[in-house]
Amino acid sequence: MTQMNLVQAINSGLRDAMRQNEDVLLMGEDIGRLGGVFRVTQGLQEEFGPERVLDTPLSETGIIGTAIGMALYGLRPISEIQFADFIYPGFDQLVNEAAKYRYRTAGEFHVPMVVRTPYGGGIRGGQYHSQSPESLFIHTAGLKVVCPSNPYDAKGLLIQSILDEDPVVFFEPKRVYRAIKMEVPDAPYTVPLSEAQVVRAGEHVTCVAWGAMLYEAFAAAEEVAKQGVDVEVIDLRTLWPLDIEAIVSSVKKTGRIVVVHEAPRTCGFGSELVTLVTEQAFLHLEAPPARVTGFDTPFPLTHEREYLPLAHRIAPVLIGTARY
Amino acid sequence: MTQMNLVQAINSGLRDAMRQNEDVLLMGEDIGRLGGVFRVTQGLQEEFGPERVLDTPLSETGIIGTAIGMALYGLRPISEIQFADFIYPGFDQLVNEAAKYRYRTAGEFHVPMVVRTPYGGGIRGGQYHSQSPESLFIHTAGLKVVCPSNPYDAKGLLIQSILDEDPVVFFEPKRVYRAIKMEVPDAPYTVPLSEAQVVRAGEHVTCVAWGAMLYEAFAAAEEVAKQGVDVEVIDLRTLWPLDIEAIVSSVKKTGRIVVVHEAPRTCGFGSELVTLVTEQAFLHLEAPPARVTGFDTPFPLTHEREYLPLAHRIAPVLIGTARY
Amino acid sequence: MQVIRDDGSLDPKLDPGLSIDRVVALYKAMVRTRVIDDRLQKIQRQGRIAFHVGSLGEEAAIIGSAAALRDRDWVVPCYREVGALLWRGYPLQKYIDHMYGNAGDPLRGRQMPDHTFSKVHRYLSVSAPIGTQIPQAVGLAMAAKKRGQDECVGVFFGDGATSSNDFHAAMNFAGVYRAPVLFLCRNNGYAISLRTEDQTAVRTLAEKAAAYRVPASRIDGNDVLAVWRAVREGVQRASEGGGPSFIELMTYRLGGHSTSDDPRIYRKQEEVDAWRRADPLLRLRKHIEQEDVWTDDLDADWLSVCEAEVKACVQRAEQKPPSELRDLFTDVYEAQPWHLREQETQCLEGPRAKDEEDES
Amino acid sequence: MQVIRDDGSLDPKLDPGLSIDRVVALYKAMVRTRVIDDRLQKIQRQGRIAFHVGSLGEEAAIIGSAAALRDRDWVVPCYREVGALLWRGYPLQKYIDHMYGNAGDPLRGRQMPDHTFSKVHRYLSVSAPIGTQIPQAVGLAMAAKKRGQDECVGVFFGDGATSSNDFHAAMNFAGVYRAPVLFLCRNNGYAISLRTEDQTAVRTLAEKAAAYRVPASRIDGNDVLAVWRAVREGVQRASEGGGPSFIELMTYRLGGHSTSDDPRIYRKQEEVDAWRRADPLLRLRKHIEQEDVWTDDLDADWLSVCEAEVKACVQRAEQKPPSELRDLFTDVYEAQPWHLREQETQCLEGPRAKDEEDES
Ligand SMILES: Cc1ncc(C[n+]2csc(CCOP(=O)(O)OP(=O)(O)O)c2C)c(N)n1
Ligand SMILES: Cc1ncc(C[n+]2csc(CCOP(=O)(O)OP(=O)(O)O)c2C)c(N)n1
Ligand SMILES: [Mg+2]
Ligand SMILES: [Mg+2]
Repeated sequence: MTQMNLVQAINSGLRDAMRQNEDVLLMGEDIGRLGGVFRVTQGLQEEFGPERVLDTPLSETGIIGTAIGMALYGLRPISEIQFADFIYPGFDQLVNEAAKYRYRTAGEFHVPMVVRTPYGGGIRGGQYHSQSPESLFIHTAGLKVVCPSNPYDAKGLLIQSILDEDPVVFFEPKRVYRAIKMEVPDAPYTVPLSEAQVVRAGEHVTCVAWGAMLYEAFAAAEEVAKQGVDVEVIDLRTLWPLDIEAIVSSVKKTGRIVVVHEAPRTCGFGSELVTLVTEQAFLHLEAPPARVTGFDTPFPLTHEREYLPLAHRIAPVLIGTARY
Repeated sequence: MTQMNLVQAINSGLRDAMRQNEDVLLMGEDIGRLGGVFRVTQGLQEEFGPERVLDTPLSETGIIGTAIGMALYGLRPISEIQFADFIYPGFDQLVNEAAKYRYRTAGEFHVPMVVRTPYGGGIRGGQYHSQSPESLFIHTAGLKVVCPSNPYDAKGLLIQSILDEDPVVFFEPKRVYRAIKMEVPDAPYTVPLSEAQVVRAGEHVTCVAWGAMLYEAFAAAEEVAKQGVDVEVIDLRTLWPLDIEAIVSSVKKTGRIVVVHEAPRTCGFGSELVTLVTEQAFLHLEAPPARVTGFDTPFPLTHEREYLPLAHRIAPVLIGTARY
Repeated sequence: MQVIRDDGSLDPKLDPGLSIDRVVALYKAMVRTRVIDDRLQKIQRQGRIAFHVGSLGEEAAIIGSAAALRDRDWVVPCYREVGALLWRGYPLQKYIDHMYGNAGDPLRGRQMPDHTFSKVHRYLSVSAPIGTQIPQAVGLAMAAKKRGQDECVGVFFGDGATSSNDFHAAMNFAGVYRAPVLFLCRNNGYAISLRTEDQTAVRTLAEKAAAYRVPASRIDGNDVLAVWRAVREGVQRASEGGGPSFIELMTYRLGGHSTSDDPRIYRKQEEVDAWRRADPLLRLRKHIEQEDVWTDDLDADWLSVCEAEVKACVQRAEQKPPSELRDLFTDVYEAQPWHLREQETQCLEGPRAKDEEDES
Repeated sequence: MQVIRDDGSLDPKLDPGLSIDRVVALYKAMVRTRVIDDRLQKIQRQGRIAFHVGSLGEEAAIIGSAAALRDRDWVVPCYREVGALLWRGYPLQKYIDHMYGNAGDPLRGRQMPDHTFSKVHRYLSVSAPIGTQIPQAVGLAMAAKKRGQDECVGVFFGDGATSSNDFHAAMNFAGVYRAPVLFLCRNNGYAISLRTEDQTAVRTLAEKAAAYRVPASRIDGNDVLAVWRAVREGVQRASEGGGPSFIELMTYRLGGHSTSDDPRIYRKQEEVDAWRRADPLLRLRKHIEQEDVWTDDLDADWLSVCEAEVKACVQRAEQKPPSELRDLFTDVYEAQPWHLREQETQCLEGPRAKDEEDES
């Protein structure tokens, strides 16, 4: 066990996976000599050489497209997209190719690859270094979408994603990269996909969050506890396929749900979660499901702390929902 | 007035807009000499010449990226993407550039352009000639998303979209292209954006649809009418920004809503509509809002008529919702 | 580059030295491909299959390339190269079943006709979005190289695909990583209706390769031996660690883009007629006739063998039931998640759609 | 191509014949750009602004290009070209206000620092995604041509951007439509940490232009007169209907990629030192000193003028309040739709966030 932050835990997960399996390789912009713009891959090119840690040309189409070919061959490529905001030049390869290859070949071929990418706001990154495009990938059948909130889960989910036989988009909350530390095993281990975690048990309202916003949901829950509102906070960890059980059973208990995410509200993942709960637990609902999300604007700079669904915006909604 | 099908009505709208304004020009693959693979632009290159009807190289990045430049200059470019399934190579230009240009320049520049594209299933097109990716664009702040269901609306909405100062993604239901005819004015006219239309008044359930599925919703409504279920069918026409009034006021009346769309269920526009209704009319809801949608798989071929939310799948949900 | 001269003899300086049996085998494969094409086009016209995209006139480019690749090499197709897959021994019945999307279709009715693949034949999957296969092919080649395997990858694409994002990324990566890949560019003169000269300002597509430091050649793609020779050279280069090659195969799409297309709208009959005279089958036939290993009788026999084979396959295909409805819901992921299980149940237990004729 | 020789004299065969006043103006603009850069870098280190991306060492490439374009021509920036915008007369205060995202920021605090634009100066908007501006520039040029205006477009981008999808599409469209556009490729040796020689296998980026039949040149980008000459030639060609040009400006990024970068991790100090000796400011200063129009005193004076100007702007910027909260909700569309009105109300009437120091 070592105290690690999120960056170190992911680094450790990559290192373990590469030591365990020769077929695992990394590719991306600036990940080798520089060790990544967030230093997540620091030291890996030194240890595994430039054949397994590829500093690629500036092309997300190439980074994802060639990784698909490698995965089809039998390797386990891990692509890094420097910021989620820059994933769109590789979008076609991801949603039309990686996502559909198994289906269209009836399982004869498949694409075991991971696309890692830092997402979200809170680092003063403005429009193009803050986006949270997860719902686009959740909408795409054939992709798995993972988003850890803490170092322990990050390492375990990453190793599990690399072992997974399907393409996984792995969102890393860059706001959390160096913000928290916790005990993380040095040896490899896995955290299963599609299992959410109750990080705070509560009776009055279910609050679902992931990634960096988990901390905000938690902080808001602690805050409203002082006013007698007892919130159950669920960290999704894997966004899709969803751990529907965890959410529905919590809502059946509380009768209320608040979903928190950074992405713009409209057609964000929150709308799917609200709809699923409405479909599956309608008669248990005692208040309208609520969303606390980014606004329907491009991501701003100066006022990002008002744009983001931070605790100050979550708490009143928790109370409003609890007291509805 | 002339009897026109959807193809003819769009062709007529393009022609009128080009006659009225020298700045309107078309660009896309095979739209000139061939007149488009669906013949929507037939005769336009003859009338307006290759400088205003550009047969472009095979690059959606180029088709959308250069159109943005033209729009910034002051022209009114209309890009055709041959099938919505092929829009992804131009996705970055559309969601990171066209959508955000006004915001990031505080209105100093803006991008009045239209991206026309045939979408949806029903023509035996399989995975890559059937997709309905509207929710990706609805999620993107800064884009408007339009989807007519009939020739009259198609021409009027298209002309209005061309006049609009914001980028519009204009989805054309290819299954309807030649399926129906109606009287369409030969002269230019507009149909306002963001105004839904009640195409069938009803008391028991609200059914929201658009594009090709409108006909299925309507057929299902007629069918269940025989069993005493009176459905109000709403044709959205503009998907975003939404005519929220029309939906909420209908649901306040009926207490029930069923949303129909071809796109896969998860994170489809249906989830947003359900969530909005739940948020805004919770106490009026007498049954869980329901969705009848494409399944969460890539679009299939052989069984596309089971994949699509056709009348046979809508009718039981209407009844189930009405009788809940 | 031309190996088979107009009079049917071979240019001795360029003759790649294939045995005459092998040359005849090439001819037979080309004829077989064309017979299959013809048949599929006919049954599509009759509404018995939904769609077909053929290789009429491009058989030499496709079969010649396939033959010059070694068994252990990979083929990454565009969509006109089923001839290459059949050359590798893929069962015709399976292909025809696929064209019908029936229960024997290895794709389980999930894609349009002509979207073939076969892992045992080292042949990746056809995909409709133009260009996407090209970086995948480069990745495959990089993977083989990383594993230290002497395997290379031949990737097909059209003239239109050279404008795609994927072409640019793929060529650049291949150049940088010296991937053992052969870029097989079928320049058939058109991307649907767009002429190659309107696709790009450059005069030859081979010139594009220089932008990535990929060695290039431009050859007569209707001359199967010229194709063989150029591709084999590329294989050799790749095998010796020399990295990628780009080969522009100059040919012509004698038919429509697909059965959905009407090429008369955008090109003149005279142009087509001129290219008909350069038909790669005629060219090769002249050569093997001159070598006294082929005759009119042999030709007629082979034609009827091929026709009978296709006919039998079509008959069998038409007797098979459609692919199963529950195949809709598998293979999205390795294991089926709850939401697809739910959707499968809903669908299977729900009502069935009316027949199509009630519609549009 | 080199116009200013090492001894400070001009090669008479290449001298573009600018008046000496004009040359001094170029020098002064380059110095001013550098002073601004230095200052911003310092205040970023002090945490007073969030970020800065500078042009240290690339001033000749940027100012030389800007000066060679005519007023009616358009500039489409990458992100290091604020010098070009200031050359066109953009108020420094406005730029500094933008760097602070304050109430005077024309972007209303909506983008990171250094994302400038100005319609009156015919200067499009800086955007972070690499390459996206290049097809936009081509579209702009196509539009000007369609309107029959004698305007051309100079679009800046880096060596790394040549690998982007957008570069490929843009070059191809420019070639096909003979758009009056100048591709101004600042080859500064690095894309963040990736050396140009690892970005592509080709030895010079200028070679890439041939793939699109775009005429190309490769010049010493630290020689402002060489830059001026090459760009003006491109303007002339475009203006005469000759279409696009590609100009590779060989230069070097003397600083980090941005204030977030630490270049010592991936490059040697010796390399940087060698390029420091090729500093474009030193080069030009030598020339104007030799021409007897510049002296140490003049230099010191000009430096302090620039420093005072920046300092005053910074002071004023720091006194302005932040951009307004409700600016979050405007300019998404021309008119504000109901959902943004609703969100604006929620936000404005809701509680405010805690200060950042309580966090991470
Ligand atoms: C990304 C994308 N855009 C558009 C299309 C529609 N389309 C299908 S084939 C084709 C032309 C391809 O031409 P070429 O690459 O020359 O291949 P050929 O058909 O001539 O063999 C087009 C535009 C597509 N399939 N994918
Ligand atoms: C599509 C995209 N991918 C990645 C990035 C991250 N990124 C920002 S600048 C940069 C390098 C750009 O290098 P170059 O084009 O040479 O320009 P320079 O900074 O050297 O002027 C990268 C990779 C980005 N902004 N956009
Ligand atoms: Mg072609
Ligand atoms: Mg650079």
